[in-house]
Amino acid sequence: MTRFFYPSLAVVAVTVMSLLPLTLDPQGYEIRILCIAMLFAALGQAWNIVGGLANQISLGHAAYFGIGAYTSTILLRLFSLSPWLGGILGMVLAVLFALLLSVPTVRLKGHYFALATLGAGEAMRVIANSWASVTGGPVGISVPYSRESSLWMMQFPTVLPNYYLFLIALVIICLVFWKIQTGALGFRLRAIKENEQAAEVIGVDTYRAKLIASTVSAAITAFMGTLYAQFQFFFDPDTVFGVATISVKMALIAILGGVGTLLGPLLGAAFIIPMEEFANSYFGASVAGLSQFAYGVILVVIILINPRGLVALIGQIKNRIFSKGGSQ
Amino acid sequence: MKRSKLSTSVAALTRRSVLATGAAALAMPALTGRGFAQEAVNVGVIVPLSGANAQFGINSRNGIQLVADEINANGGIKSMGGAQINLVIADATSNPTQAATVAQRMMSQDNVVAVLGAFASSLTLAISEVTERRGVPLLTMSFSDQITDRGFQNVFQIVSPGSQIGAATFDFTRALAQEAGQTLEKIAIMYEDTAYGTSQSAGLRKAAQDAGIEVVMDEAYPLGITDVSPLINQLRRSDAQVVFPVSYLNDSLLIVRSMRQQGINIPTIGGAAGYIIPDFREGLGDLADNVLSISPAAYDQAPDYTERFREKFGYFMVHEAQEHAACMGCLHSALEAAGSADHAAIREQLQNSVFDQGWATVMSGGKVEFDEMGRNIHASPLMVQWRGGELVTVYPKEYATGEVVWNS
Amino acid sequence: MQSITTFFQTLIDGVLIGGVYAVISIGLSLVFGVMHIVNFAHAEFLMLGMFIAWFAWAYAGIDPMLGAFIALIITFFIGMGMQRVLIKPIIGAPQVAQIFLTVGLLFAMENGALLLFGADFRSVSTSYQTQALTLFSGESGRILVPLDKLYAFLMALLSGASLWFFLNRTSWGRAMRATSQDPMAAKLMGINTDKMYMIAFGLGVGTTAFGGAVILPYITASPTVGSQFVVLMFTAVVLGGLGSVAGAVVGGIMVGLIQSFSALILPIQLQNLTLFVIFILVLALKPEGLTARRRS
Amino acid sequence: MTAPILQVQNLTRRFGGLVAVNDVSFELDPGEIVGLIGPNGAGKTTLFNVLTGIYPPSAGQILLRGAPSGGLKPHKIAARGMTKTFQNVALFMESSVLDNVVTGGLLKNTLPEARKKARAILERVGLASIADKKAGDLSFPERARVEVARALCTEPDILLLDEVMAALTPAEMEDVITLVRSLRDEGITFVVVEHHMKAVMKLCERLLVLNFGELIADGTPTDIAQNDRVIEAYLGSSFAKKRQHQAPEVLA
Repeated sequence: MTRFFYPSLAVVAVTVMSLLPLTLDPQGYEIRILCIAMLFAALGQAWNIVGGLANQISLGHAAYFGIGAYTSTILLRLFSLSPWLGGILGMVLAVLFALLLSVPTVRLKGHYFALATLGAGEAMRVIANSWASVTGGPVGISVPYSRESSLWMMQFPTVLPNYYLFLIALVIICLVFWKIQTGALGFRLRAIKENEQAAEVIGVDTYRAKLIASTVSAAITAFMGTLYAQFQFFFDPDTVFGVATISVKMALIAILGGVGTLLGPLLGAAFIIPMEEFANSYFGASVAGLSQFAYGVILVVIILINPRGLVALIGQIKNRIFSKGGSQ
Repeated sequence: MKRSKLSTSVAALTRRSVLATGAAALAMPALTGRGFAQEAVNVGVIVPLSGANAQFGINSRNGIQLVADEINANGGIKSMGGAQINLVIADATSNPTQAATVAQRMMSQDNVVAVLGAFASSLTLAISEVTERRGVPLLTMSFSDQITDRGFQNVFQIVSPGSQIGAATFDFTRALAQEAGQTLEKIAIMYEDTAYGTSQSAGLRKAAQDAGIEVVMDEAYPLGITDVSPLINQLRRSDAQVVFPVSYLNDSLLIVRSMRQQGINIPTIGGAAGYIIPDFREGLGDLADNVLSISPAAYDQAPDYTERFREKFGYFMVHEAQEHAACMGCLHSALEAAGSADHAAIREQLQNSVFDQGWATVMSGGKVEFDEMGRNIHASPLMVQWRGGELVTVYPKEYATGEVVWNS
Repeated sequence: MQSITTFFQTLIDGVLIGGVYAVISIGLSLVFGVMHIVNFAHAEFLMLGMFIAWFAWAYAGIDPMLGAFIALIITFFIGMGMQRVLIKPIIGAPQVAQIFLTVGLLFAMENGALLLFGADFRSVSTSYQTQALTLFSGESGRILVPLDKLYAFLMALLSGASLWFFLNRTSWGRAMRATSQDPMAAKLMGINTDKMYMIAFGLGVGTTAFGGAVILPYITASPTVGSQFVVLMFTAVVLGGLGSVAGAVVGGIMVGLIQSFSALILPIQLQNLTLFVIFILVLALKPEGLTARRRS
Repeated sequence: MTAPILQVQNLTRRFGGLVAVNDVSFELDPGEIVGLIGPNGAGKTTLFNVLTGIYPPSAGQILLRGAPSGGLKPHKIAARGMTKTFQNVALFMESSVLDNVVTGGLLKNTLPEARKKARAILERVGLASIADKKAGDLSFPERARVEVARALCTEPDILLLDEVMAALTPAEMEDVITLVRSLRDEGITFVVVEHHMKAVMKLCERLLVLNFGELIADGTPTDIAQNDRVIEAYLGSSFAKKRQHQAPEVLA
């Protein structure tokens, strides 16, 4: 039964998510929230490949996200290139950046890795800000508004097609994560996470495993950047290369949910994005700063209750109920 | 010194208590808003209430609130049977994604007739992508050229675009110098590398180049710079005749103080933002006197209106409050004329009317009129100068309320 | 291209601002050294220090240079409490939990300040703010020492020296160093390591708040002011070696010098890019910091 | 005679001013079981770490089946057939016993093959019953056996065992000795570091003795037991311990 339980659960979840928007206003608020939640679930899952499986705590993933968003948008503006092609090019550039960044960072661990990647993400933001002739600089960049609907140009009159793009992307990314997690690479990455030296000695090419993981993660993140650009239509360096808006948030979603698990980023995004919205709509206007304050406090509290995140927390609660039931 | 300290705290206290009472007042309509929907007209206000721009967001909200309260006290919107204005206010944060989401929420859940906001250009641009697609009018005082460059039909920009403000900064300065008998040959520009800084300095630079004047220093610096010594050292070596710093408050204080420390006394012409808020004067005291700045609007142009703001909030009506108030004024007239909450009808009125009544008159020329691009054709930047805690308009001549003090 | 005066002016500016970076970075390094926790919220205590000093100035007329001591004392106790409630449970927890607890703390503190103090920018006015000593004046230009920066620098030196004295010349300081090197052994020797952690955290955030207070004459206080310094602090600490107090001082002054000298050759806009590149390279090539001697 | 499987020539490893392994030379023939003994801090673990590539040698050469392997990364050396167990046990504590062993098997197999192989090895070393337990929940002797199983799963030609018998009962030690012997019969060469002298004497056909990083003796257990330098080294060992308590393996 357990063998079929999770796959059938996944099928049910995907079916529900596919049918859900049909009941919603295709230009409305709820569908936008769902899109953003799926975007960040996908980003959290991408982060999870390196941060979760290999415990390489990256705080610079915004670099890849921004590269994806800027590459497709710049090419679209200059040459009317389809964002699909631009997105693929963005993935290539992100992979190249990941390889470049790995030269100084692949041997770093823990806090040092986190700080170095943080610096790299910020460096990309400064470059995007300063290189105004290409990126438009701090003023930001707009995806030209086309009133015609076209899948090839990723332009739609409503948010509904964007919703399905995000859903498909999320499903694919979850499958990729699951494949990696349960495959040979997953074993290698977990070995690196738990004891890098021992992993090397028993034949794990740790450098290669980390490189594969980070390039896959970079490519996925970059493509999500393209999807974001075609959904949001306007962005600036501070947004797509932002530490708080992207790098920390995607890590946070994976961590709050449960780092290194398939369900973690999904739970994390399903919790954080609506919570942010709730805080913004109920406290945002009345008391300045309250929503962001609450956000920080909740984060601290969850980590204090269980540093392994919501998945573990739910497991804990389940165990408690279960063991109580058993003793009676 | 004592007095200024005291006034600081008083101003701070009033602003904070206003925040608190505002909160209580707002909580009510927010909770009961849908119940009123039949009679009340929901107007979306999206401004940054947290993050680095929170102060400006709060000022903006105060300006809009003042106008809305006045409209409601005078019987609401007459053509709609005295419908009350219900402001739906939300925090744009400092994140464009969030700002766009907020706009979406207001349109879906609160059925707003129009949106006002969002101070920062990046936020406004993000919001406009959402409002345009749903045909909801957006009135803004953000001045990035990009806002009205994209051919959007539902965006109305009440101030001159950044490039024009930048150009005017230079042109007005040159005219003032000429009047004082000085010929400008060398100027210095320093600006923060943000949307605001770069777009405004671009206009300034172009105007200077068109006039054949040498820009002897042209330096962008990162937002949140902690030490401006490198900038000021460079300025000292550049022998510029005037300096144009385009920055927010902290940098503006740093720049002016460091200049005085180093004995640089050339005319300083700020680029609005940090240079025309009460905190500038509070931070610098007498040093603020005679500092010039460009401003997209000035409260001394319409004291009948702007003094009401000072009465209510305890400080002069800062430009973002004034321009947002004017946006609300235009919207009010458009609603009266349209007589319905229909977005297209309101848009038609905004596009085709001349607004010369009520709060719309606080803008230069006493009226507002939008062209096809959504730009206010009557908007003219103004040159203001600090004079004992107040801002005085000194140029162009037709708007001037005082004589310029020019220390070359 | 300019004369020798430009060089000396740049040197003086770099050292003066670097001294301040040093004092605000010391605390971060101390906390890492003793508890092995990177506190991303650390710059928020700089903000707190600035607000405390501002209130002392606005309501009691106390000069920020003296207000700095009030800031130090208040934040010391806040830090001790925070350590007890928030940091202690995550010592030894997975690094992801440590990092994101302090990130959450950063959000909470920055916005908590907005709730408490409002969004206004607060600055002080003092007599020395606009004065400068002229060290040299001649054909080739002038060399100036701005008084506000000089005072801040001297206060930074004072606090750095006091901390050094505390760590090296007092029994508590020695106990703290023992705790940082080997908490188990320290415990066996009868040192109350929990207390040491609390004091270290209190002192760490206290010195940073002190540093925030002394720069109030030339930096405006606002809830988001901490974010201006995060990068500088981390770069200073990494250059000097994470966990090394003396290293943080050297690192801080280096950051100041890099900032001022890079402005001579590169656009000031790229100031931070220079820092980031150096930061990453130091982490990659010499993660123990540039000042570290080989431990034996 | 077959060619030596491992040749160590004038191998030296320094840490700063400290010489942990000093000019060590020896050879291993295929199928040997060699004991590496010496007082605490003599450099045994450091020698293992240099051989498996954890530290590059400061000087000297290592030839693995005739090809130089000094300075290669550990995983490359593992791929060429030499690996080790860790003295202070370096398992993947959050993973199951089976997954620990499977990870080793991935060196030369696909995942399904590695799984099959890992199960077979667990069966052989007597751990099949705890295959699904988390490594972190095991007792110390169990962990040491998982270490051996994980290393075996990499299909090594040379296996360096670092104190796998510590804390074992005599009966358990007997099991390990039997296991090592039967593996040797399948062609694996062993180098064993062990403090329990009786076990070493029983298991090994040849001993290498390290003292202060230098190889002071190389011979049969009987020869070694009568070697003057060895006796001296061991008698002075309590003294030596104090002088050398900063040996590199402690540092590392």
